[in-house]
Amino acid sequence: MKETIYLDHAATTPVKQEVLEAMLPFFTESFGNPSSIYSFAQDSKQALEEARETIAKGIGALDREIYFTGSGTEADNWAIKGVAESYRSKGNHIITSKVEHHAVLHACEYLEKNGFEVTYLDVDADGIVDLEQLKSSIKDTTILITIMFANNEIGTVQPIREIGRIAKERGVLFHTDAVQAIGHVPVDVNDLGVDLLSISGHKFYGPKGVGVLYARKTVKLKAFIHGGGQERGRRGGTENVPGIVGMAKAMELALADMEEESARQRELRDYVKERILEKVPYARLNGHPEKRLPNNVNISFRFIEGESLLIMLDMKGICASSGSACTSGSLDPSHVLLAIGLPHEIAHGSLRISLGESSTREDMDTLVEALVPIVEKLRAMSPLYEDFVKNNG
Amino acid sequence: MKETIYLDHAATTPVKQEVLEAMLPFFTESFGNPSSIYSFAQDSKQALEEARETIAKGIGALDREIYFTGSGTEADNWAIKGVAESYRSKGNHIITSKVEHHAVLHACEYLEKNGFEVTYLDVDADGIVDLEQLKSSIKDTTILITIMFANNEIGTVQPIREIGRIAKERGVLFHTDAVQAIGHVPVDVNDLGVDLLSISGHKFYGPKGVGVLYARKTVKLKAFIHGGGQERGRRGGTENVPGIVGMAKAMELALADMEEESARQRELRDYVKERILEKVPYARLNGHPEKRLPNNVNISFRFIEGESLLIMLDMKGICASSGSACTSGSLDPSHVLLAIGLPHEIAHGSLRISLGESSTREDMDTLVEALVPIVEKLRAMSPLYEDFVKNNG
Amino acid sequence: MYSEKVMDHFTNPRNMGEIENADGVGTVGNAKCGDIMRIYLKVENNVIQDVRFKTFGCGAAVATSSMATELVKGKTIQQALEITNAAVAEALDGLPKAKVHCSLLAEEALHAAIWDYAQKNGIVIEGLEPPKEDIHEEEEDEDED
Ligand SMILES: Cc1ncc(COP(=O)(O)O)c(C=O)c1O
Ligand SMILES: Cc1ncc(COP(=O)(O)O)c(C=O)c1O
Ligand code: FES
Ligand code: FES
Repeated sequence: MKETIYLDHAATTPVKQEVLEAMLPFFTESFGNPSSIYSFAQDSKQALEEARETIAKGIGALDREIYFTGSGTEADNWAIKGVAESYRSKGNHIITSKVEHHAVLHACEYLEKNGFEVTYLDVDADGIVDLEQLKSSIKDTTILITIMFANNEIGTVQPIREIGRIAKERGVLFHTDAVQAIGHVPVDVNDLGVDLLSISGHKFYGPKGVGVLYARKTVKLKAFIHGGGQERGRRGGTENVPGIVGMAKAMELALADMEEESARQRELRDYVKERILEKVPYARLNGHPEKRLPNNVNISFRFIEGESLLIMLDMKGICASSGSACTSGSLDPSHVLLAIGLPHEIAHGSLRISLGESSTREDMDTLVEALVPIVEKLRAMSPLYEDFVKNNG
Repeated sequence: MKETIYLDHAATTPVKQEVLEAMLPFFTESFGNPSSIYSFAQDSKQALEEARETIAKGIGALDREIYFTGSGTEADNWAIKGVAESYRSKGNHIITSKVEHHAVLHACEYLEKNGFEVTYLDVDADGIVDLEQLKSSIKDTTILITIMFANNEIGTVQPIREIGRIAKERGVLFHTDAVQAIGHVPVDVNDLGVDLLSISGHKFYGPKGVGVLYARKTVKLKAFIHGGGQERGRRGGTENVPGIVGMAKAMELALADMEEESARQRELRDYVKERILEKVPYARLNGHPEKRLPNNVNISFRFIEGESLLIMLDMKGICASSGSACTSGSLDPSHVLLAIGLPHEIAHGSLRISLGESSTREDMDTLVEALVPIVEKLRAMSPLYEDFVKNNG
Repeated sequence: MYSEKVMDHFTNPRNMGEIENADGVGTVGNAKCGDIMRIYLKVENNVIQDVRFKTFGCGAAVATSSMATELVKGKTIQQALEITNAAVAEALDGLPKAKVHCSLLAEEALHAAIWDYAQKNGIVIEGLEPPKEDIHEEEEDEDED
């Protein structure tokens, strides 16, 4: 079989061998329920608390500000619906942006159906939220600003510190979905002025099905999943000890060499972007040219459609994405690309590649080599390209 | 080190070797996001759908009635809050019992704070819900009956089929928390007339942090965790593929030899119960003598306190529980034991042992041998026992 | 996710291209996904002598375009009109549920091309409706959310 070139690390990452090894004992040997009082369960309890420490340290938080969840999506839902419920008496207004992940957008839409008012901030052509609009949107009833750290589709990194400052000045809580940022850019909740933050294990070589909600100790956080007394009574359910241990190990490893690895990926990113834009006409980079994740390239190719492009790349053994994986079943063009002002049919023809630790310069060359004839072939099939050539030829 | 005798399978179980082996490829090799369209992700997508089939078949459901969750607790929360939201226009009344798991009780209490009315049915001295009270509690505004399949503390199995019949006759949805039942007693949703049912992987030798909500296709099920299009748009979040695969494998294995294994455990259970009641005076079995889980023994020892008992057993290498693990941090006496009518101080002195596939007759003998002097020692320390002896001696 | 036949027609589309001075040209857009398809016809004596397509769309859209053109080539206009999107999908060994709407694009583009042919030649074809702006399909039976 031909080799697979995996360029979809924003969708998910493999679990690292070291991470898996850290997890293994907790499946079959030290499998005790951390809530049990006998000494056999001490191993799992201790592993759980060490994982909490590791993660707290990784984002500059206190141990008791870390709550384990079953996914990044759950963390987003909890942060938003939890704050909405706890601060309802203070106000019913929430501010977010048009380029959030569906976990945030759909949680906000749910709240809109339940008596909340949500402002969806515009972004500029690079995908950055409008800070002036943010400031002028805040009112007496505003209880939460939720703006993602880095965009999963176009990689744009938001001015989190500035947003944190504005939120603080105006006495509004600030949540950020940092699912795509962890392991790629430094994240320190105090430095950034973030009150709540979401993490997902499988985006940085940890396991799927486990996440974190950070909530500053001053935040009144109501339970979202009610049950036993786990997570200081705020999130019921027997803790996923192996998953949590794996996520903590993965974060530790990711942070240990983040600086070099990010620099390496950034170079590859810029290299492949340049090569593509050079070789393929009518292509444009989406997202901010510098303020972007070190591993994200998102390019629109006019006149062609994303799925066809992905299938053809797949036949060459290249895994890439067009929009986010979790909506690849969807037919709508990406809400992110529409928000940065791309017309419908151009938004349709976008390619996201997201690099990882295994990515090499060779992979980049292979991608470009494969891409050029594929785009040509698809354009030759395209009625839009035909019209364009006729009208401009 | 002395050998550990693990008699707390109701709290959690180890992952079986075969289960772990089924999971392993999905961590490091076939790690693709099931929502991705390239062929590399086909393995995970297929594994996910096969797991869904296995689980559907295991409880007599359709594939599309199976929704994967991050825990049994999430499944309970979703079922109850989801139905509450979807059927709010029909009514605001929910019926449950006093012996439910906290996942159900606290979800109900949450709803009570949000305009719902909840009836908590009494149970008899064996822990069985009062069906006459159930019938007379149903009113026009009743939208849901949620009664657990088998109790996690005292092992009592409820008359699920009868409840299903009553619910159907009265046009009310019926949810059952089957977390403790799966793998021990046959569960067929159609045969039993169940509309929603919760499952948790780690109670039958599957992994922690993964569960199932079954919802009959006729149930209007709103999303509880909003996000991407996973689980047919009803539960956002990248699927925990290894966890789901493991849970399905574990269910397959558990069902394959359920009959023999349950018979074996039932015999051990009755053996150890007889031995304890024979050797220790002032002890009583809690829960129904026959209508109980094959692996559950729950005994109250008058004049002694549960935690002390557990610690002393622990020193002999025996893992057992007193009340449910997830509330072992709590100081309140078990709500279940109070509901079956035990006075406060007797409820405090209860021991739950829950057998598993590794349990042997030898283990039972070791337990009894350890238990007798421990109870004696604790009674010798107890002012309650002193009073009793003085008053009756 | 696609059948082998779909993949075959996607990677080696039959009849892809244009026809100079075509007798009929139809272009339609899919309201559901924004994709676009164009079909060219060469008609002689009421028989489709040649047919070509261009498609801006997903794998299923390309494959159904290819298959639809295969199916109508050499057929009379009336025979061609009887070919439904379901027939095209079936000839491709089926489509994923979420992709059924894509096959409508082929059916509608073909009808639009035949309409154009009829208009140009002053022919009235029984039962043939003018092309719609947008294509809608019946909503899937998926229960709402
Ligand atoms: C009856 C019952 N319901 C629900 C749960 C919750 O399951 P989990 O801890 O997997 O969320 C448990 C076990 O803790 C249980 O015994
Ligand atoms: C920005 C962002 N937020 C949230 C999520 C959801 O994470 P998960 O799928 O682990 O629930 C993702 C990834 O899918 C993401 O990219
Ligand atoms: S004296 Fe310690 S719990 Fe009661
Ligand atoms: S998704 Fe548009 S034609 Fe298939």
